[in-house]
Amino acid sequence: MAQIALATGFVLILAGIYGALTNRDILRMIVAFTIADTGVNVVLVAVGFLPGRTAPILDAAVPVAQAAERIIDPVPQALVLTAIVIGLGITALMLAYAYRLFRLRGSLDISNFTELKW
Amino acid sequence: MIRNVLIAGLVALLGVAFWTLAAGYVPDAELNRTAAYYAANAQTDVGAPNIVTGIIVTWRGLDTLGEVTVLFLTSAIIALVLAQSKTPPGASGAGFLPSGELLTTGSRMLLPLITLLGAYVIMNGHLTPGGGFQGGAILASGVLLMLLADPSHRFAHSVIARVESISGLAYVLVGLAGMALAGGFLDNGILPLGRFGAMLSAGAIPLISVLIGLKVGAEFSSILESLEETEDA
Amino acid sequence: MVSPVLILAIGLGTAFSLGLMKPARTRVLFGITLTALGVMSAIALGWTLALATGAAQTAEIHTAGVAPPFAINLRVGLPEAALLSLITLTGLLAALSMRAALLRLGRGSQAVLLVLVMAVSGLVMTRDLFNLFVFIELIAIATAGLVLLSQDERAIGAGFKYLVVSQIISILLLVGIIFTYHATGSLNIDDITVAPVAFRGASLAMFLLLIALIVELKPFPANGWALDIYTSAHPGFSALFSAATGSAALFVVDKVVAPAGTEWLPLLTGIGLLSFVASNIVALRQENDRRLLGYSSVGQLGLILAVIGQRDVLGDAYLYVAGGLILSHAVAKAGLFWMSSMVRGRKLEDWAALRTRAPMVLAFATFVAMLVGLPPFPGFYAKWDLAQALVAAGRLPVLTLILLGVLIESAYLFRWFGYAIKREAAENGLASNPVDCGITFATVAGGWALGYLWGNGPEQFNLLATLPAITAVVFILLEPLDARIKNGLAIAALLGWFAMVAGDYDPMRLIFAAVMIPGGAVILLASFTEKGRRLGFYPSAMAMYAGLALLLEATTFFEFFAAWEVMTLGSYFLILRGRMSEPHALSYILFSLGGAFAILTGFALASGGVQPHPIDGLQDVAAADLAPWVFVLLAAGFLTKTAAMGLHIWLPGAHAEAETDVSPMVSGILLKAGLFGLFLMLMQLGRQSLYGVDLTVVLAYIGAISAFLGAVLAVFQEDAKRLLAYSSISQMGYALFGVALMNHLGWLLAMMFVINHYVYKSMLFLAVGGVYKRTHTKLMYQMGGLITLMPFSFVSVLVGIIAMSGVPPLSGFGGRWIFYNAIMDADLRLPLILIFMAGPVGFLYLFRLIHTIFLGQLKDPHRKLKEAPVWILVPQMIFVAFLIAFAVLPGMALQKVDGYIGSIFGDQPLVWHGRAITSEFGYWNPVAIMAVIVMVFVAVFAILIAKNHDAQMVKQFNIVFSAERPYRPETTHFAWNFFAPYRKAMGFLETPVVTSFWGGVTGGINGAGEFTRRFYSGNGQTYAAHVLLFVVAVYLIAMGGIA
Amino acid sequence: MTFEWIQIPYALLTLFIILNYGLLMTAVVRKLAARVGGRPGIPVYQNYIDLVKNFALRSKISHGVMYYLGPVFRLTGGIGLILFVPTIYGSSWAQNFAFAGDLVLALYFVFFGTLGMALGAGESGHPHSAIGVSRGLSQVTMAELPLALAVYAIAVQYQTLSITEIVAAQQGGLFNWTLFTNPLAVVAAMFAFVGTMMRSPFDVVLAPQEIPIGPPTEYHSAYLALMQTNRAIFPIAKTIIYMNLFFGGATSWAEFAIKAFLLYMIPAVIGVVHPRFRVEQSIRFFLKWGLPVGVLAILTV
Amino acid sequence: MKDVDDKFLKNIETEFPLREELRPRRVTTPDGQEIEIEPLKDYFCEAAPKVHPKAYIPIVEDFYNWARANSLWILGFGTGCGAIEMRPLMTPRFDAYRYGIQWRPTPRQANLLMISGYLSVKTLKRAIRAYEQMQGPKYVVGLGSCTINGGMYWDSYNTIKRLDQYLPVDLYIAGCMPRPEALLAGFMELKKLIKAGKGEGANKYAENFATYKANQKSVIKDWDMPDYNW
Repeated sequence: MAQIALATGFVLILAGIYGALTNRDILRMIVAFTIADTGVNVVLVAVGFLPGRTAPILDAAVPVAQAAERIIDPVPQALVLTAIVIGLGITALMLAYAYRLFRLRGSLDISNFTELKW
Repeated sequence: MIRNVLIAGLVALLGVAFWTLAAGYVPDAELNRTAAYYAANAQTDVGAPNIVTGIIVTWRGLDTLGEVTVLFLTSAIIALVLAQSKTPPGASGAGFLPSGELLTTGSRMLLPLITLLGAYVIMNGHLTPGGGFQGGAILASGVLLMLLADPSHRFAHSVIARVESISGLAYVLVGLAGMALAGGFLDNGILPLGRFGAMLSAGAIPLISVLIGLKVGAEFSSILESLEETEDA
Repeated sequence: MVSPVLILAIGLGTAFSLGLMKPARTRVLFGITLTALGVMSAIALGWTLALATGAAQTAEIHTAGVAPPFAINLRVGLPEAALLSLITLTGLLAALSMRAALLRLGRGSQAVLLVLVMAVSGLVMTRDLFNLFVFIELIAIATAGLVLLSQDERAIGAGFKYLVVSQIISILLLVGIIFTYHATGSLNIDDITVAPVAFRGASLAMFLLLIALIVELKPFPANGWALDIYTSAHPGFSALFSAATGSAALFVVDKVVAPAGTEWLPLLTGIGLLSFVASNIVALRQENDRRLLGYSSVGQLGLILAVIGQRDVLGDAYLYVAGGLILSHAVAKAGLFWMSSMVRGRKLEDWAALRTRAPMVLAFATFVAMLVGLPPFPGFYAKWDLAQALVAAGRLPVLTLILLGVLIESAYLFRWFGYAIKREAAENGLASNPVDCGITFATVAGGWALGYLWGNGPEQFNLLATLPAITAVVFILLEPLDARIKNGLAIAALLGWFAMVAGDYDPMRLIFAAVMIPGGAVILLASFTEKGRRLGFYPSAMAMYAGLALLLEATTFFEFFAAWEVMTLGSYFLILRGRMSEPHALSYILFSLGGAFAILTGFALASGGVQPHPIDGLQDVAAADLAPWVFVLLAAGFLTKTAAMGLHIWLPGAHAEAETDVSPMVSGILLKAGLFGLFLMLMQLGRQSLYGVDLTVVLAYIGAISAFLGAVLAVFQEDAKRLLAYSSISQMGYALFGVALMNHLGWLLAMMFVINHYVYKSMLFLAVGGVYKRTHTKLMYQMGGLITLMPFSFVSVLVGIIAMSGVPPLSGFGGRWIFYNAIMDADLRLPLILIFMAGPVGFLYLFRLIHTIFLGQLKDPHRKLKEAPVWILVPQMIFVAFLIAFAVLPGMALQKVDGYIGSIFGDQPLVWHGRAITSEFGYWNPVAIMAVIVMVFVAVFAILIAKNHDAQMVKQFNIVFSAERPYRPETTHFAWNFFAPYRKAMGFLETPVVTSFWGGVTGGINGAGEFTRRFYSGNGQTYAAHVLLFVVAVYLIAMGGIA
Repeated sequence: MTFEWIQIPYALLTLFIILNYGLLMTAVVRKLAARVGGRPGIPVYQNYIDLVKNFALRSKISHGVMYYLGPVFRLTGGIGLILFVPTIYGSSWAQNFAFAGDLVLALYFVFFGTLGMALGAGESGHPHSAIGVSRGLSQVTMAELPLALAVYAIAVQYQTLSITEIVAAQQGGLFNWTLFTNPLAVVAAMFAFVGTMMRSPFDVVLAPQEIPIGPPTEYHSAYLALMQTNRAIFPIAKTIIYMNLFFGGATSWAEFAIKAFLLYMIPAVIGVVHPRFRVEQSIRFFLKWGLPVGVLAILTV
Repeated sequence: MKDVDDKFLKNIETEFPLREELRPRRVTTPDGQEIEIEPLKDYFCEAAPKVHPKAYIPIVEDFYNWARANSLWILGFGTGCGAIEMRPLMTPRFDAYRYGIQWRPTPRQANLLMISGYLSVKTLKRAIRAYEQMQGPKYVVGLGSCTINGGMYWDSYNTIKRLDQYLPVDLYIAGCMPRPEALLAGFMELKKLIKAGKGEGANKYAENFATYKANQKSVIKDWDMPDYNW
């Protein structure tokens, strides 16, 4: 189960990276990166998974005393939230950049923005 | 094409690394010591049934403050990025097709519900799945709906900015208060932990959740708005 | 003491609260921002001070009221506090530097800046892996935002490229973090260190973590994105990006590598070295100033990464070394970026505009010296300790690569400095204003303060606390005074120092001291000619003299090396002052640094890491296996200074193009430093052989070849000062040969050369310089017939060449006499041939010098020339008097030295009775020689006067010209290519083998740079692919090594 | 050896003898050459007449101080060389001022006159002088090299730099001469001897028609007279050195006269049968032949 | 036949302007100042020749004259066909060396100027310069008829007829051309003159310098040198 989730996550990451590196369109690159981000998030969550356990919320189903035996690892869950938000922030930022770049050159092809080199 | 093949090769090599990771992965049978500590001390330390929220808001509160800052930064920077392209107020939106009746009416109906849901998610973050981020995002989706429904509508920038600033500042102050009154920066113990599982419990978590929610909502709104206000959006 | 977490809180709180202000009140907003940064700096500085003085203990800050590893915790120890100070101060100054852009873009940009500073500070303090990630992302986003402050539209593209790469980094980082967490069950760095590794993917997780952090450090070649940012971003921000972010990222790597374990260190070393060397090579071909700084930045980060890779051997010195390098880099780089905001043009040549403001040149020089790691800056001390540790640990290849990188770096930095000093300064090329100047000088002051602090380190020799160095610094402050006043002070300072120390020296040291210190004062007399303020001359000259003074005072390896570097640096600035000296000064400093690095390595080898190591301790290694290698390295260094053939190509240009009073200093005095070093070395190490070859024999051969080829090359020069410069090579060859003979008389010969060469070469350079002052040319064939117009100069050249060619009765003959006696003992036969050849060849060029300048036909434009300025003549006449006195009474200087050398070799081949000297083989009575020659001369002269007293004085054109009339002086003066037949017969010796060799080396390196920089195609996607390639490549290498 | 006042008249006497010997001998050599050519040749006293005539010239010019001093340097160089070298071995009075310095002094003092002459010639402003100097200096650098090597070789051989001691070591029979004890060194030295005697094939320095006698082309009257005096003295002085170093020295004036004459005849004989080398040719010649012999000499000592 | 063509004398200044390189000019010094250069004044000595008295004691002068007579150093000036007759003097058959006669390559060291053959106007200038550059006492011997009266070139527009109008000739050796024997006889004659103290041509030249110069300049139109060539 965890392996499958992990594998899925990794495949998403790889696919995202491949997409980001082969698509010259900036918007496509951004989309590819969101895919990769998603993959990362999947990996994060998958690592926190313990077989046969439940969400880390101490309610009626999970009494405090048995919490340690009943819940999955809450830390990756917390981390993934942060990761998602950060990914979101960066994606938004990239989009804004993409917009500015488009305004600048009338193009979204990343190979058109190579004035700075060597 | 060659380039793509090369990159595919690189990605494949990276995949090998990942494969090593995945293949060697054995799920833990037991909670590791950190998680175990959280599970054991959620009630006594933070008083929040939702351990994840407890981690987010308290134990790893600094991360969360950082997250909020990420959004703050993003919104500020997007405003900066798009600043030069911004059209004068009032002139924008002229080029849009008017949004449909369905959308206008639907948004009018949904908006209060969305707001309510957002508020709920925020307030119950320490009890049930949810929290400031989730709620804030929901609130912002309401704003998005409004923007979609009426592209030429202008929000009061200063209001959003104030909410953004005040909630952020308040968050920092709460953190500092933790240093002054309790165990350290961002300690939620500045307020009484209250009864475990109650609405107003878990110390400052609900307060921080609210601040986060407001902050996140405001930031998202601000981002959306900035994006929307570009001249040909 | 307030909690350091307030730095974060203030930064963040202020950033948030800026939104509450009215956006229109820009100045108030900016004021608030500055205040916040100021308070943050104050807190950081307060902690640094408290921790450094021991008033406070390392602060462990727990958040959420829970002890780690369960909640995020922060730590502020001395390194953290120092970095925090660096970061916040850089932030403050950067804010000032970017004030225009920040005011224009309003509160949002200021908030971003605050957040950036806050995040970088947080990165330094936090001990939590995931928190690291958060701060890194904050930095990434804030960076992407601040890049926009630039007016340069290309910055947007650069920002996007940066974001793309950040995405990849964050992916790797997150995967790494989560698996590390999985493996260790903790996110706390300190906790991970103690926890066992749980499964076999853990090292891979650690790899991903580390590699992501390393990519943050912009390693070569995965750094195109960073370079684009450096090129296009606002320089104020670039400073922050390089100094603060870069340093913090390094610190993070350092933090993380502790739990990762020492097996990762070689990887860091490798990446760091590759990055350092390659970036510097690429930078060689760079013409945009900011991009150059960018390459330099990534190079420096690589260097420090490599140093982090050495933490296992550095031990206690680790912080001192890494800190010294980081701070040097940060301060200098930030300063340079801030200066670049004042320079209008973006070409390196445009920095010539700095020249219009002298303090700016000082700033530039300070920063360049800091970057290269020259004294008195922290990088210098760090480099020394690093070398010691590396050699002690047997990591010579690492040291070699580091030094190679530094050398290449200094190549482009000093080339750039040369541009600034020598190139055409554009009209209005400098947008200087009080604020930017203030920022720059605050940075400069910081640099010097750090230099002092580092010098004050434990068991350290503080260069800035020595009297000579202080004097040199004082002369910087005296710059506004008139040159004549400064000159008087300088002479007084030199003489005063000599009076202070002379009593403590043994005779040999005393001779060197006399040549270097009062000798320098005599040459300085010539400087009274210069009017105005002569900016830059006195600090440079006094730095050189300070170096020389300290060299003589040095008792430990480090003191010696420090003095050596100070001397080199001072003389470089001096040489650079010459009119056409830019390329020559560059090759001078490069060769000197190369030589200095050889010395550094040699010392490190000899000391085996024990510090401080007395110079006398060198003899303890004389019997060790590594002694020959120490010998080779030290000799290489010293030979570079004496410009032995092969390492000489810097000398002719440097000496020839220097100013009139500088040439004698660098030729007459500075070259002796190399001899001094050789003496010290041979005294301690004695004969050494490597693979069965006696190294002193090799030295003797080098000396002989230098003596001969130097002379031959001098014969073919048309430029008078170049001729003298080649002659110096030849003369130093003689001295080297003498030293290498390793017998009493050989050394005495060398000492004789020390004195003689100083006197006659200084005299000749001054004379030629005086002529140059009047004729404005150094090309001999353009002069001629100046004898009647410049009789005093002529006399000094005449006496100089008689002395130099060894013709009795002047003092050069003494040298030859000792030489013959010395070689009688030696087994070296073959190199003698070259030495024998060199003598008459020397006569050739000397005659040419005097003939083509002073004799022959006077040229029209020179008909009304005046004698050289009197202050140039005064030292010459002193030298003439000395030469004659020394010729008659050589014992006054040599007898004591002879005794002293005798005490070293345990023999006494010379017997001094009365005025005569007797050796085992021959005898020499200088007084008698002088008397006989003078008597005969006077008698013959009397006869001639009796007969020819009524000779008709005729003009230069009254010559027999095959019954024709000479046409014009130019065509009647046989001067150009004077020794044409000699060239026909021996011209093959002139083939520039050495020059082509070094030309090939530099050409090769430059070509590599040109080729390599094509990697940086400018395409963000390619850059991302580079990152991926880098990661995969390192992965393959590392997994091979670690798994 | 120390100085006593009596040495001054002794030295002057030696000088006088050598001067006359030189003047006569050069004339005799010229006369011999003329006789070989079937001419009566100059009178043997012709050199004296020329000397007197040149001293007796009424008008003279001067190009400047160095021009004026050039011949003084030149003659001082010649006389000094005589005075620094012991002439007759074992003689109580023909030792001159040899106590002032040893072989090294003699070797380097040779350049004194050369330098002065070159400077004087230089100031005459005549390009031919400069060309002559250029040629002369170029040639002498290589010509002197075998001598330097040979001198080193015999100094090592005899373990002394004192000329007197070197001569002493050669006493007691023909086969004690360096010529036989160290023939390589002598051959090398003779290259230098021939090369520096300003005779064909090494006289392109003077080249009377091309660059009218080279360096001294502007000299006349008493200047020339001084230089003529030197030309009488200097070759003898040089011959004395060679004689002392390689050919057993002279124990009496007669031996001196014979040996000096024979030595002097060597370049003269070589000169009459050889055409002139160009400078670069003679440099190559010495490199090719003189230098290897010299190297062999110092390697085999 | 007059050597001087009056027509030419009139416009010497315009017809034969001073050579470019001898004209006064302004030169910039290295310091940037302009200075005036007058080549004739700056390059050459302007002094006139002096009359040198004989030695104070007559017997010394006689001794000197004897030495001078027995040490005749020739500057051969091969201006015409007569020069060919000089060569045999070096051969075994005639061998002038035995009389103390030598050839010197430079006027500075010679004291006997042999004008061997006719002089054209152009060579006269060189002959004058060579003569003036010799140091006194110095002697001039005219060789062959051409130097006496122009000989076979008596009516040439371009040949000097009487050498002693331009230089103080001590002795003419007549003949066209004179044989080497005649030359030797001439030398013997010259020796006698010198020994008798009559070889004072240099002083004569100095005393009558103005006359000689006027004569010389009247035929040599392009006088591009100082009046006396030291």
